[in-house]
Amino acid sequence: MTELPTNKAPSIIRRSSPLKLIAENLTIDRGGRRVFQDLSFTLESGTALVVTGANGIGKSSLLRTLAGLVSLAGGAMHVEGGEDDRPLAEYAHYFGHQNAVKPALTALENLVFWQSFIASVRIDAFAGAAVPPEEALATLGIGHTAQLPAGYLSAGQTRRLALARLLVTPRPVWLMDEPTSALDTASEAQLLGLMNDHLGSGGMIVTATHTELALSNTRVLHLRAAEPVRTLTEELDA
Amino acid sequence: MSSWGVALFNRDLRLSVRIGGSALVGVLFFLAVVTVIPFGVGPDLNLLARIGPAILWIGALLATLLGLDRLFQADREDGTLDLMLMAGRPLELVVLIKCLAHWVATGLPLVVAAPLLGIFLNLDPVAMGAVTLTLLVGTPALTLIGAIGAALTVSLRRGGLLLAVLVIPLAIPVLIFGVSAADAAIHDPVPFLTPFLILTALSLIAAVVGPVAAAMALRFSAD
Amino acid sequence: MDLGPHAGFIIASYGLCLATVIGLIAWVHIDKANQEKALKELAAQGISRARPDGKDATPS
Amino acid sequence: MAIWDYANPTRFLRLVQIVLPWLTGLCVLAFAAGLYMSFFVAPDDYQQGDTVRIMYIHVPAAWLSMMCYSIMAVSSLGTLVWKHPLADVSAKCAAPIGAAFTFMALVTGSLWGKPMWGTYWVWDARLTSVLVLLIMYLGLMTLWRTMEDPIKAGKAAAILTLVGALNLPVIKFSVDWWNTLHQPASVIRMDGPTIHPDILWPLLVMAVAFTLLFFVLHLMAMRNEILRRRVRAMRLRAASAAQPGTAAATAQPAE
Repeated sequence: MTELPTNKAPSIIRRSSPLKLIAENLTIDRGGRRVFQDLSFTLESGTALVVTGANGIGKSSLLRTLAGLVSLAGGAMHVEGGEDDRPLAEYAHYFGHQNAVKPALTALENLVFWQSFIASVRIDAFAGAAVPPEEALATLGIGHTAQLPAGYLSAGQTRRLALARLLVTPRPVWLMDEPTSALDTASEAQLLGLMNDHLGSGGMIVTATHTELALSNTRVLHLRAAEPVRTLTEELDA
Repeated sequence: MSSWGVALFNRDLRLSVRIGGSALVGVLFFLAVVTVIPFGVGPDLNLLARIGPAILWIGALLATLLGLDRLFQADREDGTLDLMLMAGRPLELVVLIKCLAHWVATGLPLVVAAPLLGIFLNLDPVAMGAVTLTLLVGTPALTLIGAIGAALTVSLRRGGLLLAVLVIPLAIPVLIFGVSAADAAIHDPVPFLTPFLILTALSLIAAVVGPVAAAMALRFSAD
Repeated sequence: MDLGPHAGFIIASYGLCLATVIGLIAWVHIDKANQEKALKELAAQGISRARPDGKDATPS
Repeated sequence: MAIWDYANPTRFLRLVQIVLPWLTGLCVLAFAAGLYMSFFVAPDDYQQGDTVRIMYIHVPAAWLSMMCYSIMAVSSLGTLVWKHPLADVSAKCAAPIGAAFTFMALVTGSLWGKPMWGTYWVWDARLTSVLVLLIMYLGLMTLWRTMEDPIKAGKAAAILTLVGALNLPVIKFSVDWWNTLHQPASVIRMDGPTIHPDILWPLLVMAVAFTLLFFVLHLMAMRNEILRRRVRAMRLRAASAAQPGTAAATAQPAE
């Protein structure tokens, strides 16, 4: 008679369902103006959602809403398959137009701070792991700048430093607003590689972009002005 | 406090020390205010000794207000505040730690400078000690109350002056008990301990109300 | 009627209060006229007040 | 609940339309009666002579300066906790009116004090608290004016109003304490049950008149504010309509 694998029993019970980002009937108003209303989508683990549409249509607002920075006028959003009472914002990294890099601190100090400050998400369904700060800088090709005050970095280097933040703390959802801005072609390819890795480890990406991104598994969300109220009009698989 | 709190505290302290030496500017401003007063009221040493604690307190209040407008604004301008809001840390504690770091960088130097400036104002050693002690207990309250104003005006391009207008009425009780306690130590109409304990209580209340209100204001400002 | 030796103070008090109240009333009326004028101009430009979805546009 | 029925601005405006004429009429009547009583019915004070007549506007103004702040504090709770859509309109409109009444209380207090105490101003606990109150009203009004977006401004002002409401008793207490420390009570106090009915009745009628005046002005100011927001919303819509969705490169700043 063999021993029962008692120590494994809990892990069987704990096996969680795959991650899923669910947004239902999102409606937001900014400055007394309705930006969009009743926008719904679901995003499965390992998928990227590319948000397209004209300038000023509300792409940035959508990302900021998902990041919990804009209050909802209606609707709800949550992550399924994680801890229950955790808001979406705490599952997510927000990579926006601003880099949140302090010029007076060295590149490494910037990164180390974010690593310890941002709470990481450890759930079974997401395999992303924390990359040590030095390694993250090296991966992005700015390892040599680690001890330099970030104020000496070029725009592209600063952007990459900001990107390194997403690697040092594992979080399953990446919200990326124009991620390729200020990056040259080589860095853009590297960024795509990182994004694909993230998808590969079970993460999700919501990105607003003008350029075509060669991501492995994408869906497109096209925001279009429906006169005069702007709403989501179509949702396509790419 | 866990490691993230320490990391935040260290970062904020490092930033204030490295950027323009804000501690130094605050102390210089304090010195300037204290130097100007005798020109206004005349060089009568007895009068100066009598109003000395009040001058030091008002100087400290103004110097504190001066540095407060950047408390959250710098973080908002470069997007740091957005990330702090979604970091999964209690925002009230984040505000409290930022205030603490700000106080260590700008308030504590004022407290240290106070005895030296007391010499200019003809304060005797007891008075000097009393003023320094009340400043040590009272200036954190100024920073914490000021944090509310800083959070409310965080989105305004030139919020510094408005911040002062909003915060000064709230800071009146701290000023009253700070100066009263210092006065009580010099010529005692009342025992020193009564106003001093009330001052301590005000600081503790500010440590609760300030971060709660400021955190609420910061959440709204992200919108 | 005779207001005694301090008539000046009494009249000044009532006068200042009256002036303040008149000021408030004037403010309210001028403000109203301004807003209504702006509304009229906007309506003349053909901008409707209600939203197509029937919801009211004012404070949300 | 009744308050929620009037969450809709249009319905609220209709209510104002109906209530306002009646309220205005009552207010005028109350003022006529109050002023008549305070000048022709109320007797001179044996000590203060005719200057006691200043009391009939001073005390109601002081009472309203407090009531107005209380209304703002409740409205602020309405903004932050119950999220009532008209709460911040109410708070915003109460501020200038409250400031005006506070100003009246201060001015009449000074003018009353000069013949009575021989000085326009004493650093008495009450006067000082009212002065601080005035500064707070003005600060709040500035905050509202400086912020572009009325909804954001409303939330910020609501927080400040509530902190101020917590702070006012502390200020009163500390100024009281400070006052007894610096100058032992020498000020004539006109309070408590010693007030004679001949004085009390005109005072009460005037208080009612002032309160009615406040509500009339408040409702009118709220109506204006609703119209102002309507204008703002329409202008925003006008701007976005003039800009076809595809061509614009500006519309939404990424803040």
